[in-house]
Amino acid sequence: MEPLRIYERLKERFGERVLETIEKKPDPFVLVDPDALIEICRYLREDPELAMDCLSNETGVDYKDHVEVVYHLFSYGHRHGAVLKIKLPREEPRVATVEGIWKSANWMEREIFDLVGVNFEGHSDLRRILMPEDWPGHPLRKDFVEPQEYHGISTVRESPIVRLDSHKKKPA
Amino acid sequence: MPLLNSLPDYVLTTKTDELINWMRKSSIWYMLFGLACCAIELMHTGGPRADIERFGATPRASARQSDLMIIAGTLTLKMALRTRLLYDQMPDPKYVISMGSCSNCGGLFQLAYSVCDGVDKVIPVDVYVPGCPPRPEALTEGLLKLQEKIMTERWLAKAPGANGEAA
Amino acid sequence: MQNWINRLIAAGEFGKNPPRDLVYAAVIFGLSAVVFLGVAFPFAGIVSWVERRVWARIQSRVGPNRVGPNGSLQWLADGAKHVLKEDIIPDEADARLFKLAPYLVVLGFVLPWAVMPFSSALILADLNVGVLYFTAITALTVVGVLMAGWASDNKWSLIGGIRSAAQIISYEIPAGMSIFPVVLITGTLSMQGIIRAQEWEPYHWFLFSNPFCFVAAIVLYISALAEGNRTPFDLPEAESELVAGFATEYSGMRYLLFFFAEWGNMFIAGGLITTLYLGGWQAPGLSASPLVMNVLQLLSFNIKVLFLVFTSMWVRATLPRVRIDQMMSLCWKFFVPIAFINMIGTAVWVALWPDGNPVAGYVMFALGVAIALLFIQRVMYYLKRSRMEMYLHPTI
Amino acid sequence: MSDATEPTLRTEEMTLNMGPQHPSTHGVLRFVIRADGEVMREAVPDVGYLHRSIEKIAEKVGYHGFMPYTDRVDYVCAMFTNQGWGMACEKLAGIEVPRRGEYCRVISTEFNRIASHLLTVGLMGMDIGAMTPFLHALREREMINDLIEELCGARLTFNYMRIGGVAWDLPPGWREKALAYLDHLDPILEEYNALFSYNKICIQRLANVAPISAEEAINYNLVGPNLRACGVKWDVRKDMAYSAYADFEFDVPTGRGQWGTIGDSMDRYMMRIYEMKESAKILRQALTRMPDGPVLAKVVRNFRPPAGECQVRVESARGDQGWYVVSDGSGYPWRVHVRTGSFAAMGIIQKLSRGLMIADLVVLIASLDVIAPEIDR
Repeated sequence: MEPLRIYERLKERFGERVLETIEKKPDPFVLVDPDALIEICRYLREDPELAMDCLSNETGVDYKDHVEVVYHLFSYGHRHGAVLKIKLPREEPRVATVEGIWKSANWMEREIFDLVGVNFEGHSDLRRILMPEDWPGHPLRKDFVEPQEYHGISTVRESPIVRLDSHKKKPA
Repeated sequence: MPLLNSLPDYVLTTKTDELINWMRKSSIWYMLFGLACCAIELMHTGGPRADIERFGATPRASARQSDLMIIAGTLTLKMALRTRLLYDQMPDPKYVISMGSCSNCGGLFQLAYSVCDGVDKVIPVDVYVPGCPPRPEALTEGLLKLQEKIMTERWLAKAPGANGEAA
Repeated sequence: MQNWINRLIAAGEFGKNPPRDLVYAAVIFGLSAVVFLGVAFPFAGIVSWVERRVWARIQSRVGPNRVGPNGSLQWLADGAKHVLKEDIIPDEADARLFKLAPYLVVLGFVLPWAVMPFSSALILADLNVGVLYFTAITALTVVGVLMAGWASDNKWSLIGGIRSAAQIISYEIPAGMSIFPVVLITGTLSMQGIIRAQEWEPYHWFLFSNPFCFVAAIVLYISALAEGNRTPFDLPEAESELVAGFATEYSGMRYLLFFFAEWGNMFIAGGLITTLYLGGWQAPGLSASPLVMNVLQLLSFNIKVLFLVFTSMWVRATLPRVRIDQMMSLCWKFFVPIAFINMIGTAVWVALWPDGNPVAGYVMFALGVAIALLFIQRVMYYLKRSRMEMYLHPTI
Repeated sequence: MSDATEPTLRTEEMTLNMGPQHPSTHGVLRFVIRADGEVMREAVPDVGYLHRSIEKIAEKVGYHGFMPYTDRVDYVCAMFTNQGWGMACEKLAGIEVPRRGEYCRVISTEFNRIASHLLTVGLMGMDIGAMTPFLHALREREMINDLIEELCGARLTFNYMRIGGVAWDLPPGWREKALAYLDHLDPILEEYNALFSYNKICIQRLANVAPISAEEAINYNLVGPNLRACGVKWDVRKDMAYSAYADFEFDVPTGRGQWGTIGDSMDRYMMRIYEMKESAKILRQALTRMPDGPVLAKVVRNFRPPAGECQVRVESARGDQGWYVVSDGSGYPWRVHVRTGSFAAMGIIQKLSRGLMIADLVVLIASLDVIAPEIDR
């Protein structure tokens, strides 16, 4: 089934709660209400004509004014896919986890929590995954500032050219 | 580190030093410590074509039995603390080869927020091998350079410049 | 040496003058130490070098070749380096046991040399319970290994130590059972006695004396591999699972002792199998001079032992490692019953033909040669094919 | 405090730390193992020791400049990450790659797939204690490295592809060398099987260890050889044919469980051997049917794709690799995310590890073929 056809079906079924379908090339996607996410995902997975049995990708994107979580779904049975998006506020973004529907969401949501800072409610094991536990901030936010020091290790390295120049200047 | 700096140099001490150094350089056991891309080239260096075991260097899994730590790859901040710990676990005398641009200075990943720019911020380095990643031949050359360096070490004889008045 | 000491005692030199006897005793101990250090450790070291070279050749590499001619002094450099290295005793370790463990392992490796029959004259002590002594002493290793694993206060070491204990104790049973057939045939436990009951021709070896002995020799060889922690049974020091097993926390001199004991044990196990089944030092009687004969015997013994050592290297370079449960089931479900059958079968055989069955020797020898030829044919097939491909290849 | 239901012999759980420096973790992974003797209760993976913030760097260096970084996403098979990034940018900007360029891509990636799988099967050998298969695999890899080095000048991090094609055409005489290598590969694989794959001990160690059912594999989003080993016939090259793969005939091998259950470690391991043979098949076809023409489409240096987003999927050696790129119309991508096979495979280890032995965990990691940079990026 074509992605646009799937989005139409969703619109028919969920009406208002499917916010809008954006038919931009190359990949069209559908924007849904975060509160209805679980219901829509469960429908996508369980409807025999859609049968999206695989959450192939889940990632977060920070757009300076809001944060989006993107779900790439795929069906091995019907060989079709769909892209779902939810918009969240930038301050304290929260959304329900889809871990109960697709197991693969577990680690991907941990990664989004770590790097983008989205809280997934109901997640079984929401810890930082890539960064150390004591790391400040969420690195993939656009306003993330790199700390100058981590456990006494400076994260800046002066250019060797600067050092060479200073050596040259000294005798003069 | 000179042991008997108060005594004058004798043939015996310098020759003993040479013997000790020769034994050390002939049997450099390196720790299996692949971090990133360079780890593959490190494997190839131990592999059939660049066989580093010709020089008596065999890989060891445990830090306690190794003389040489080859930092092969990008050192992230999360790993840097572990690296320090591993270095402390190695028995003296111990050497470090920094393999590849990432561990020399951060290399490509100087732009990154999570990478320690250069392993020399964490542990002392003896030989830097440039390249991204260095070829097995380059790492072999690095090992030979390290052997040269070991041969210049003084254990019993006076270290150059370590006479009484030097300060 | 034993004769010399016996002569000293017989001449009444001992016991007369206590202070002088102490000196004598010290000299004897010193001599034994020199013999052990001068024989056992170089043997272990050279075996380690040979192993690295053979291994490298099988893996199409070169192996250590810079230290001495063809790298043959590599073991000396390794040894000296370790002696001069820092000796770390971890804070949390049980220091006394930690220090004691390597010595026990070395004891288990050095003491069997006392009954190692290199030739008809070259044996330190031809005990009348030589074989029993041998098996008893080599089991000391397990105490050392277990101690090392426990005292290191490292969980990987602990698992290594426990695995080793379970493994060595289990495989002691089939190994011990596989010694019995020979003892049943000869009726002696003395190493020299067992060798003297065989002759230099292969078909007079105990290996081919009856079918049960043939199987027993194979069981003994595999059990020896397991007791020496060799691949495919190198679980206690499984590098990819347990870092370095029971020796993980050891550094410097103490690690060196484990290191040499491992390779020395290969030689010792080879020596036992050679003595029991491969005719020991028996050599063709080419000369009447005892000196020449002894040299020949020494050669004969060492060639056989080194062949067994080489085989174990070959096995090590070829086979992967088994899992602990598979190793245990192999021992208890297959080797122990087979070893018992061998023992009973040999007993029946001895009852039927008390002086041995001459025909069986020839038949078994022919069978052994046939098996060896089949194996060589298979090896040659792969050898030839891989050589040809390598040669034809344009980029190498 | 004796309870009637409590067993008389209580065993204590042991917490073991495996890694980040451990010979069999293939890079820097860490596992916290809760074990009861040799049997594991659970192994909890801890990753991130090689998190090099490649996704953030993409936002700083621009489209062309990011190509060398993609090599480092998966250094064992860097061609695929190159190709994934190239294809994502081409899809965003609607660039058509010349036919010969596509063939060059197929040839280089398939060689890289063989090299990667050789390393995987070799590491499996090393992890279960056989060093010789590993070193023989390295020997074969050296020859592929030579070929690829001649093609693009690097042994490991190639930076061969460009947005709109590949950087260089095949050098003269390369085709014959490549074909000669393929003739050399087939008997070597047979020898490798005889040495290691069909070894009784190897089969005993691998068969029936940690089988994964097809539903579970899809649910956990396993991809590539790991998914096919579970019996799911799915290959991006075949089912969503990209690049020039529609031109070639090849099979998609799936796990049949002839040594144990379907989807066990032996199936996953053998999948790599089968795929090497299939790759050789593709390579023979590609090398003989190579069309003429340019290899690189005209792409402006100041590459600015129109605003939009896309996901492309590439069948890498570690499975379906998804590149998700968001462009805002400027010269720098707004967001790049790469979904990799190893990341998904790591997620399933915690579940599979329950009840396995410690020695089996090593087999499991090796058979899932996880590579640290692909997990952490």
